Amino acid sequence: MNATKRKPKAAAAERSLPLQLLADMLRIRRLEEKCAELYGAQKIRGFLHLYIGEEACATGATHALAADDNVVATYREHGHALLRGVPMDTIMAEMFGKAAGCSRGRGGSMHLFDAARRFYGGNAIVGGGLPLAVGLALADRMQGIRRVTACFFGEGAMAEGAFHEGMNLAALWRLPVLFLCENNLYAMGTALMRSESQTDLCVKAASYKVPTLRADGMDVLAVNEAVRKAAAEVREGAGPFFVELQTYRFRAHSMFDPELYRDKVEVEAWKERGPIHNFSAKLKAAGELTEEAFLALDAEAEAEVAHAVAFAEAAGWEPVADLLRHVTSGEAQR
Amino acid sequence: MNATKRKPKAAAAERSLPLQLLADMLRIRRLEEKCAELYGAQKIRGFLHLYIGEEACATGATHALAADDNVVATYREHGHALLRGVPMDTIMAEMFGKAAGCSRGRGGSMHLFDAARRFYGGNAIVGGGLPLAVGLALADRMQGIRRVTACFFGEGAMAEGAFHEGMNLAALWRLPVLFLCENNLYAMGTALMRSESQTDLCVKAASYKVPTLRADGMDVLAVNEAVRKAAAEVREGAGPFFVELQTYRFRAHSMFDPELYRDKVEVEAWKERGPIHNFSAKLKAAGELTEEAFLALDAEAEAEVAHAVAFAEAAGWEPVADLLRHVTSGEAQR
Amino acid sequence: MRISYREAMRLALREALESDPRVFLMGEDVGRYGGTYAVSKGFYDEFGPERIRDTPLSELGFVGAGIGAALGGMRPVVEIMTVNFSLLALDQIVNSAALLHHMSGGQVSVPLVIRMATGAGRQLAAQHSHSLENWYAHIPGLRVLAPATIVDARGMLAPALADPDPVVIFEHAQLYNMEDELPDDWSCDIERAAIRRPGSQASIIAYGGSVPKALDAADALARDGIDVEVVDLRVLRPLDVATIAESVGRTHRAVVVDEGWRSGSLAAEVVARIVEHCFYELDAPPARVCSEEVPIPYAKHMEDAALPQVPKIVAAAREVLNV
Amino acid sequence: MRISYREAMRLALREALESDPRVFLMGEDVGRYGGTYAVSKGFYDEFGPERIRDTPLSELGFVGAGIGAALGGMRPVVEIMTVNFSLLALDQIVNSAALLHHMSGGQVSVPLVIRMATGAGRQLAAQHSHSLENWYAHIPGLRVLAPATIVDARGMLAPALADPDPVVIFEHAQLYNMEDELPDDWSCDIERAAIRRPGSQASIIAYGGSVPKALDAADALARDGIDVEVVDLRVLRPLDVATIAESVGRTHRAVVVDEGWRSGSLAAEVVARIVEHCFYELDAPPARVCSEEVPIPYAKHMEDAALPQVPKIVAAAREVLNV
Ligand SMILES: Cc1ncc(C[n+]2csc(CCOP(=O)(O)OP(=O)(O)O)c2C)c(N)n1
Ligand SMILES: Cc1ncc(C[n+]2csc(CCOP(=O)(O)OP(=O)(O)O)c2C)c(N)n1
Ligand SMILES: [Mg+2]
Ligand SMILES: [Mg+2]
Repeated sequence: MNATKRKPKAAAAERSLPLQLLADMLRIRRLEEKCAELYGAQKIRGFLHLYIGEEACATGATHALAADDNVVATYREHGHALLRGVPMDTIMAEMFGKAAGCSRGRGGSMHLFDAARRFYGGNAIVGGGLPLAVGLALADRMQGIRRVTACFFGEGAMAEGAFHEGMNLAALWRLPVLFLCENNLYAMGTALMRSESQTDLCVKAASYKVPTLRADGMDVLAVNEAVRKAAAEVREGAGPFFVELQTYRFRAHSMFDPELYRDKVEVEAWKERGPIHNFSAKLKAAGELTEEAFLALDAEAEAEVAHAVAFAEAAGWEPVADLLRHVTSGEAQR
Repeated sequence: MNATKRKPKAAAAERSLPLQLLADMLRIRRLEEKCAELYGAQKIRGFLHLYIGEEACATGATHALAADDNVVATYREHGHALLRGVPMDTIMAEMFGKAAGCSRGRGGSMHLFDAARRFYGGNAIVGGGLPLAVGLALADRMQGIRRVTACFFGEGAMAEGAFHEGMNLAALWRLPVLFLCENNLYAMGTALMRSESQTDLCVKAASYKVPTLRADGMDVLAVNEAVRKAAAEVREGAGPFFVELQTYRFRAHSMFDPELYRDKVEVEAWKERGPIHNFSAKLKAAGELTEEAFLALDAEAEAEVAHAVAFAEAAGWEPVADLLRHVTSGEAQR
Repeated sequence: MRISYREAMRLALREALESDPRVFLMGEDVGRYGGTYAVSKGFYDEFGPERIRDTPLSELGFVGAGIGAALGGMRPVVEIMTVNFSLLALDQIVNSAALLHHMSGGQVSVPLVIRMATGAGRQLAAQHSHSLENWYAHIPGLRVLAPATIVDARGMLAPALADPDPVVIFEHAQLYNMEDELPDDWSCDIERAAIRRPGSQASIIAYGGSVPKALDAADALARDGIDVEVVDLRVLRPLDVATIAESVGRTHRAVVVDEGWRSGSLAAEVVARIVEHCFYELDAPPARVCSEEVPIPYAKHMEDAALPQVPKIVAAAREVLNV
Repeated sequence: MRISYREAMRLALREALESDPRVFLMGEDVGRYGGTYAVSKGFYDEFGPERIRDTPLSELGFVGAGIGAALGGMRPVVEIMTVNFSLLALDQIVNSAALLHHMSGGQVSVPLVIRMATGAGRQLAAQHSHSLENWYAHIPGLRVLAPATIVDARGMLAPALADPDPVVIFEHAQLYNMEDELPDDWSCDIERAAIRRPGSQASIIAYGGSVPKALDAADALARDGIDVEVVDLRVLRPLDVATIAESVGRTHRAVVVDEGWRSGSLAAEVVARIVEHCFYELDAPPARVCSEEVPIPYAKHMEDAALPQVPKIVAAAREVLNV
């Protein structure tokens, strides 16, 4: 069975941007709902951080980037990887730990990579991606390549020294880094107000003389518009840009989280703002989407997920004899 | 020969604050001029970071602190240690590496300590003192002790993650930390503009919601006034405070620095603002100081230095047999 | 009473918090979240936000703050979620906690306890599966402990807090759910290694998460009539060489098990000490069973292959015994 | 031509900068200041601010940026002023540089060279005198080099830059002023250890700043008619066990010299490898000459006493030779 996305790609061509945004949010949602199910079935192990509720961020943002821009993400990166073009089949295979996985089964959920698509991975160290993004942008600048490096991170990462050092370097050297902060209000169980003395994240970023924008991370069009503006400036060579996407995680932090730190009322209130539900309702109200069309998109996403699961199930394991490979490139080339 | 300051202490009692400030700046200056000389004579080894030109900062600041406040300093801390009451004799003995040194000869110039006087040292890791200051302040708060922890650091330290994390913790927890940034415009050979995207250091500090003040670090009275204001607020429980002291290092960064990174004109211009020369001139103009009185203070400082050198020369070496002591307290208590 | 390693840790922490007002727990999500491994679950409500202090994601900052608080008269227990994140705090741990006493000529002390989860085995992949105990065991000024039993989990914290100098406690994440009887006397010596199973033909020396594996290997060998001793290092710094030498001096053969990567491992230090102290009593070269020299892979079969496992320990023992 | 170790480094760096536009040097004060140890003095004017890039005091940030730049197609040479400050960058070095290739299943590589000064001996006291080579030598994914001669200083950088994976080069601060003849062929193999002085009665194995001390000790022993071999590890990871085993297999006796603290030292790993490979050829237990287990004191007589010195090496050799 070979790893390719079928219908979606074809269909995508004719689709209007709003419909494609909706379709992509659905693809992420259905993929992750299945992941949660497969985690219960112990097909997927280790840590699994779901993005459910936050889909508008990755969707709106990635649709504002060029095909060969660099992307650096976190351990909550299934959606980002998928929308940057990593086939759902190989993402699922990776979570199964199969050799056909996008990281050969070595990385798992937190370490999805795709060098050809300049997707520099999942990173399981909070804040670890920021200095890498600065370096990728530096490399582009030194090689005269006009490219944006988009760096996703959570608001919790802003308390790390890596954020401070990375922001300052990018601003000081005026590098083309697009900092995309997914502010879902919590870092595991720690609320933003217990993590930052200054909870206005744009004010924090501006203190490095970096221009900022804030967008409703539950509204895919708002995200897309803000990131387009920011990416355009970065591409123009104006230096780095910081965009805060205000969003919320509907599920637990990871599959081990008892969620003692936030009350159901708050969660329910945010769920009212569900990015998929509200956006499709809006499109329907505007007559741009029929229930049938919605169900078709959903069915398409479900089909893609089903194919991915079948692909992952059918895929083989990396032979144990290869254990010591891929430690260094030299060995990998053997 | 025993380690005590003679005349100065006695004299100090009667002296007006301005005269004591002048006397203390002179003590630091004469001490360090002698250190430079002794470094040439190889009596003092390792790294030696002179504070010459910056004396108004430590002098104005320490005179604004209470006797039992905590002080955390850097590797450029001879003046801070001296003015917090560490006897010049034991400071000099420390630089000689003698057992009678304030750190038993184990620390040297960069690691002057005095636990009894709550002087938590010289620290040779740039930015390393900030988290320690946060913890000292936290301990006081938890023990209900109304005390200020003053933390000195250079502007170069503000690029370190330790600054970011330390400032945020102090501000978030509203701890009694007085951050005193000695901005001498260079971190070794790196000018502030090449180190920070935002060169207004008060703006950087304010981004943590910490109140700030800026003072002319070449004017001992200005420093004293600013630090008094700030210390008072911190003592009141208003949380941390940040004071920028704008100053300049007249000598090389350390004894190894060829000074290729700044031109003599700039250095000369700053020397025109010499804190000791200008302040004594001002006092004379105001009729508060006669040339005789100045020479007396200077002679007193020279005498203290001479005594310190004699003390250090006469002091003994720690026996090599004790090498493995003072690694852990348990062993030290043996 | 039969309790889990996690519960034993909880009892030790609660006792410390109740018996000494200077003690407080600080770290990421130790409070409202209940602790990543639920070790401090419920403590936030019991002891309040000042003594069960949630920190921002600032490992260097809050570890340094713990050091400062210790200097200031408190007895902090700083929890670094896992050893993997301690890399961000190493400057403070080494250049401040371990060195301040010495650099001050013995004037100041840092009575700080740093707890962190360590080890692999749960398919958390390369960045979340480190075993860097030997990095810490290399540093003068630190005491490094690795509780591997319910008794040590219950008993090590009190003497660690009584130590006037910094103590680092490594809790292997695979042990939290391990259960055992807690005897009435769970007092614990943080100077000495412990013989977990006496034996005569060879000494299997392990620590932390490898101790249960070493014991299982000993059982397997016993079923084949091979009688081996299992030594639990417990104290990774300073090493209790006397106990190691005494054991190997009796058995004349040694296998050292270490979840760290082989090169530069603590197992190498143990082998070196054995050679330095009982070279002439050795009937065979000591063997090492360590992690393979590869970042820990995510896939279960690959992770299992990368780590020390019972069959590898059994094979190594048979090799040194030449049976 | 007779040149200094510093000059050899300068030649290697200049050659790299001139021959490959992807190469650039980045670090604290490498530019306008001229480099802490004057290794890049003058390069700023020669190659400009983009390729001789001064960084703010942000070790974690600029080392991570070097890793990112390597991912992005450049060949960065990142200078960390000294190993002491590398503690602030270890998360990026270990969790990014060393692991990215593996975690991506072999897709991305990090062709980065990190240079740093290491070691004690100049009375810089505890925070400025670390020798943490074994910490780095413990990490899969890194190649760790320690040039101890003029030839290695001149020849190691090119193959290090040609390596598709991260390479860490430790330059002992005491070696910069060492002078020697630079032969016409200074090409250098970064896979193998080197025998610096052939000998028959014992093998003295050292690296970095300890190599000149080992050679002096060999001279002193020679004056007493004792003929020892001196092996320079050169490559601290992966260790060239073949050369070590071949030498010790011939001499039957070994002394390992390491400026790191004894416990958990690289010397322990070398001893363990010797035991694993030539146990039955050994006529005496290998000896270690390491730093005493104390933070390095400032006072000269105490610092000297804390570090490996020629007389200690001579004594250890006599001990293993039992003469
Ligand atoms: C340096 C580091 N510290 C702690 C952790 C454990 N951890 C994993 S995710 C997380 C919360 C991060 O929150 P945030 O940055 O807001 O991202 P979010 O999970 O909300 O998307 C923590 C503390 C880690 N992975 N890395
Ligand atoms: C973490 C760290 N990085 C680098 C150094 C080397 N170093 C010592 S002092 C110094 C400059 C610091 O400048 P600043 O903070 O402005 O203080 P100043 O020397 O100007 O008083 C540097 C880079 C160090 N000691 N610690
Ligand atoms: Mg968050
Ligand atoms: Mg400065």
